Amino acid sequence: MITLTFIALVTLAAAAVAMSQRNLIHSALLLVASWAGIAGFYLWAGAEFVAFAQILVYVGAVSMVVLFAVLLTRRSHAELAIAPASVKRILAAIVAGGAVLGALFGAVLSTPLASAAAPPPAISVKALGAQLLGRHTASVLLIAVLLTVALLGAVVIASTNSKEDAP
Amino acid sequence: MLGSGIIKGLAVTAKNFVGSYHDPARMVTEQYPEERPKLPEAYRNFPFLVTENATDPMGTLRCVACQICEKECPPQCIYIEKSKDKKPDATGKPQLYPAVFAIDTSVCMSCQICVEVCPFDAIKMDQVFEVAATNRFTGLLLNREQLAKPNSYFHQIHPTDAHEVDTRLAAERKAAEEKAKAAAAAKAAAAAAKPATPAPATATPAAPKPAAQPPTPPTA
Amino acid sequence: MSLSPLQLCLLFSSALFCVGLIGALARSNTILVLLGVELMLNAANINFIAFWRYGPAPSPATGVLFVIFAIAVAAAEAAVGLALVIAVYRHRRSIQLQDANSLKG
Amino acid sequence: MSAADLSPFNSPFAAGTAGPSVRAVKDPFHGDLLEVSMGPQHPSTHGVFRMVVTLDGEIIVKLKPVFGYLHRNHEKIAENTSYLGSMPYTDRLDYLCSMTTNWAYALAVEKLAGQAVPDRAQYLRIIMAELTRLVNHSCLVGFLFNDLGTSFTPLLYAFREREKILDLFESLTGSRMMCNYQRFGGCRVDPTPEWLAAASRLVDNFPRFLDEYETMLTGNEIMLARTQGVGVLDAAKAVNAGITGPCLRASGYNYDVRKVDGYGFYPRFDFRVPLGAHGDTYDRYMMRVLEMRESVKILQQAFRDLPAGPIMDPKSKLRGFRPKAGEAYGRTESPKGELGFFLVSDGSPNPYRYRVRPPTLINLTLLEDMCLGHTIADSVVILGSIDIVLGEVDR
Amino acid sequence: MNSSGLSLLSAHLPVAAAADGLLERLPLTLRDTFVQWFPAPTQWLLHHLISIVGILAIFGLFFAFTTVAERKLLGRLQNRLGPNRAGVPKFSFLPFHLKHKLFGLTQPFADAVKALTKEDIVPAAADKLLHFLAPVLVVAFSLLTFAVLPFGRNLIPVELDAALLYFFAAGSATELTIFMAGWASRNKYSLLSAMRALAQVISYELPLLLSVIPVVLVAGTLSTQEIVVAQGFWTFGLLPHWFIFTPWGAAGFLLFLVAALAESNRSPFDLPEAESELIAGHLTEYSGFKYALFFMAEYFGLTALSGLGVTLFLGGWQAPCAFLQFIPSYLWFMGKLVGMIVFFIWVRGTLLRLRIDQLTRLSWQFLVPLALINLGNAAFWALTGAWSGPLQIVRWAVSAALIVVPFVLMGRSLTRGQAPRTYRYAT
Repeated sequence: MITLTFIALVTLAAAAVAMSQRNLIHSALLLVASWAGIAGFYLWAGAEFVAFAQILVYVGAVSMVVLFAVLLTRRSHAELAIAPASVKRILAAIVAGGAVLGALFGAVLSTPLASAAAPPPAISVKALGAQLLGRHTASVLLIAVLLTVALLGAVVIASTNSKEDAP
Repeated sequence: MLGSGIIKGLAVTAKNFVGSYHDPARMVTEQYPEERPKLPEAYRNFPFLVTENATDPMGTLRCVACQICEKECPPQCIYIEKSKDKKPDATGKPQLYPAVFAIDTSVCMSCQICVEVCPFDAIKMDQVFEVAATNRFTGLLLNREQLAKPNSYFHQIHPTDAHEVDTRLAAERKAAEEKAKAAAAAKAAAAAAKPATPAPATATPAAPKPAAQPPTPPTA
Repeated sequence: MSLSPLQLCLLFSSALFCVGLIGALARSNTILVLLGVELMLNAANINFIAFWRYGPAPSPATGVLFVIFAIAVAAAEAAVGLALVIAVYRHRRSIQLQDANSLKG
Repeated sequence: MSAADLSPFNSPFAAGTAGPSVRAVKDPFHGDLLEVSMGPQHPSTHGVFRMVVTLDGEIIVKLKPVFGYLHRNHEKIAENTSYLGSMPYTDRLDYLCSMTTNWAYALAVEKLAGQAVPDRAQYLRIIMAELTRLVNHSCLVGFLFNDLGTSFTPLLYAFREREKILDLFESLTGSRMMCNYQRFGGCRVDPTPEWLAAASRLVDNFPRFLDEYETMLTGNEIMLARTQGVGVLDAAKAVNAGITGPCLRASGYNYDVRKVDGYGFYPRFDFRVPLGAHGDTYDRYMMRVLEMRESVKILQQAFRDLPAGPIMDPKSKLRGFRPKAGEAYGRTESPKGELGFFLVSDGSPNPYRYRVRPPTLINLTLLEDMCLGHTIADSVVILGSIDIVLGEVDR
Repeated sequence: MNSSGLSLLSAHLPVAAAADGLLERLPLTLRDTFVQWFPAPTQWLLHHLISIVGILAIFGLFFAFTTVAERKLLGRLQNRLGPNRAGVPKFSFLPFHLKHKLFGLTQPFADAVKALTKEDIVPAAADKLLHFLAPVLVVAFSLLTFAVLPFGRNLIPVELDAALLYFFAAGSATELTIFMAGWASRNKYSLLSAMRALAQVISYELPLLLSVIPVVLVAGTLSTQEIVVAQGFWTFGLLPHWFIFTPWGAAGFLLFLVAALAESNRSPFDLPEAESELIAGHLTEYSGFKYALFFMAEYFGLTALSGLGVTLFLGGWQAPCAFLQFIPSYLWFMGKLVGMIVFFIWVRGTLLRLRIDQLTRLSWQFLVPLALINLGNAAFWALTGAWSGPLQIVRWAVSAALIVVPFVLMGRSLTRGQAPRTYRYAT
């Protein structure tokens, strides 16, 4: 319980600071910390495989892509510190977010959610693999297609068209 | 096939790795402070002044302060002041000597031109290369006391060259003595026979030093 | 008031969701908006794991499998989203959301 | 002509850019260019040389060579020094090949003073010049691979062989690099038979080193990928810019002062001039390797035919050297290109005008043309393949 | 909560098999006797602390001597002597005379003292926090990977079900720190290096993973210890059944080597710190101990990847012949590890650096397709496990052809238009 609270607080703090940072690189790196915190949560919950997958995908890959995007879309160091959005917008966002937060907290706290205090469901990687390629083969194939399409799409979208781009 | 060039390269480095343990043609490193490099005779570093006598270095400098080296030195690192008096040189002729002779070795570029232009074989190239000093101005500015080194040292570092120089100087000295003797004899003869023809130039003049040629080719 | 671990997990996930939401709404930088959306997705994943861990599980692997698929989709989303950001930047020389206001290239 | 036409560079990077061209750094549309000042303190600029490189990603869109950091006023000093006094200064122009620089200067002065050079001295000069070519080219191929990113291995192999030649120079002239060997009308010292035997042995063994070196690197796939098609220089451009030496011959233009002028006794020797076809970095590298092999041939002939006799013109003198008024241009094929000395004499002990035509400075002028459209990593390699020595560029 | 949170750490404490020899069990026996002295509730913690201290001590020293070995080996490859001066200082008060130069083996300690006493310079414009965090994190992340390497039959710090996934997850973070270092330095060279590091890791994470998957496929597990156990057979007691001695394994090992070189930023893929182009890349603005930390992390990463290569393809701690099993398994592991490191040094002493576009092209156009083909090859191998007799020869031939033919064809297309040339001469 204490571990969970600690992980939750670190993750939330990292995410909140990341969202309020003016420096994009700092935001991205703090989000990496936050993702790592979520991985810590998975580890705490006993979902080893998911935790490592989370680190591998988010810390190893998504963060790289984000940083790449940040570096590719900046013009100078000065521009990394982006202009703050309008106060009105921020206030509106906070009101909306607060409302959602309140609703969710109310819902969670008012529902009697008795947790089954059983030990975490034991699931070996082998069993997971068997499930993935047994019951969920179709989903795996779909995900594979999705990833391939996403990869190709990303390449096509981001690649420069030299005719259009010519000054 | 892709990779064959890389494998060949790896083989060559492996060969060199093995060769470095047994092949002196591959492992050429000298462990400097312990193993002293064997300097070739021709090796030159900074100039020094030759003295005839080790016990009286300042009295027997070959240099006659003619200032040719000072004039010819490309970076102009030599500074000479002539003496007021004269001292007999090796051949016994009274000559000027350098009251001040200084070489700024921080400027000197070891080109050996001073040695080549010196008509008196008075300046030669040294082989001491460990000349670090803690003061860049005074530490590297050598005066005549520091520059003077005996002829025996010259023999030690450039034996062929020194031998040649000594032979030539001995010949000059002998010629000068003979000339003096002949002159004395002529004087005596002249005194004996008053109406006499002028003494013929019997003594051969000192062999002109081939200016463009260095004293000797050093042996490898 | 005593909270069960499951409730705590859910509170954590809803808080994270709201942080992501506020970020996505408040910031005008496209990359940050995308990152906010990523955070919201992650918050959802936390719920899956929380229910897998503490809920009555019909199959011991369901929650984990959900998260694995979600992570895969999120990775694809991030890649395409950031590619779009770069493409927009190429045209508009800006990554502010307000600047990308027309559908024409 | 854009660099894209020149290069068969098929990288996705190059394909992505809209054809390399010089762009302003503050271009409002292409605002995200990065200007990097490479040098004067940089491990790969071969001295105090500076390249102001403008990068689009890693692609060079603009390159400005900046030199002069090593300017020592050589020409003006020479005009205030006696003819002989400039000789040791010429050692320090191209400090890797003092023998050929000496020779070029001696050639100009001999032309000015109308001095003849004895046969033996002519042969010795050729021996020294070709040994210097071996020194310089082995140095170059070593440094080129360092620029290509090896961990010093080829460089140290090359230095190992170079050191053997420098030992020979030291035992003959007293100094490894600042030889100060040539004199007007001959050479300074006569090598002993032992020296000649040692040199001949070294030269006979040199092709073994070259073979090993080529086995190690010439077929290396990474080396081929890094150098072929990189930094292409076409012959017309090279001729127009006055490029000489191996850089020009790599572009396929047959111009070698040893053949064209036939100075010294070069016409008596049987050697060939290798010619490239593509003008890229690989060709420039191979020109050096092949020239080393030809140099070995020249040296073997020279050791075989070396005549006995004096090494100095007896009429020449060291002190009080005053050539009659006039002007002369002496040029040699230095390992880096055509090295010329132009002298004007007014009959005084100092030259009235003294001018050096440094090959590397002129070869450097086309650096930007060669580098445009390539990556920053290539610029270093292209610079390395031009073979510059800053002592000569900046004088 | 504690027990469940640490379950994955404490659940799989390796237990020494009784059949092992004394030497084999020695490290564990030592640890257990030491732990016995402490009260029972703290024992699990001590267990792990000892593992951690052991890894830090052994691989710290290993790193130190790898640096000096690298310099000496490179020296010999280059016909030099390498560092041979640093020795023991001569203390006059000692009754005996220590030999002065221990072949330069104390060089790393001299280097450490130098690094510690050097001034720590932080550029004025730098992002101070990230500039400081980068070297710290890079060492931390590179050390994490050691947790799942099976160093011996009973020596594995943490036995995880998804050990391989953990290894790559922990390893993938190091490039992030290189980016942090490069970006925080506010130096253009560092920034270029950071971009290169990102491009490199994005390109090479994939072939590295793909080259490992065939092993997982054939061994049927993600656990490193089980993969090693799967290789523990010998034909006639002489020929080990390591995965490298199968066609797909050999190909996978080669792919792994290339990708590992790229992942650990070693020559010929040392682009982020390309000395001749980017001064020192992301390290340009680092000095003193921070620089040493990067250096350390680079070698830790190299060692960990070598260890993984040994584990996956070279039989881990298994002896090469059955009768050599009396030698403790951890010595075999260390021996193979040293062999891998020496190979990496040899490669560094020979090869030159790729360009960034060639680097990515090599990965996407060559390594990734080959690794995919090799995955199919491994699948074929796994499916035909029952073949015997003459079919066994067919199996080998098909498997070899499956990988050699694409290698040759794709290699040819990769190097198209690039070949040594012949030249004409003018006389």
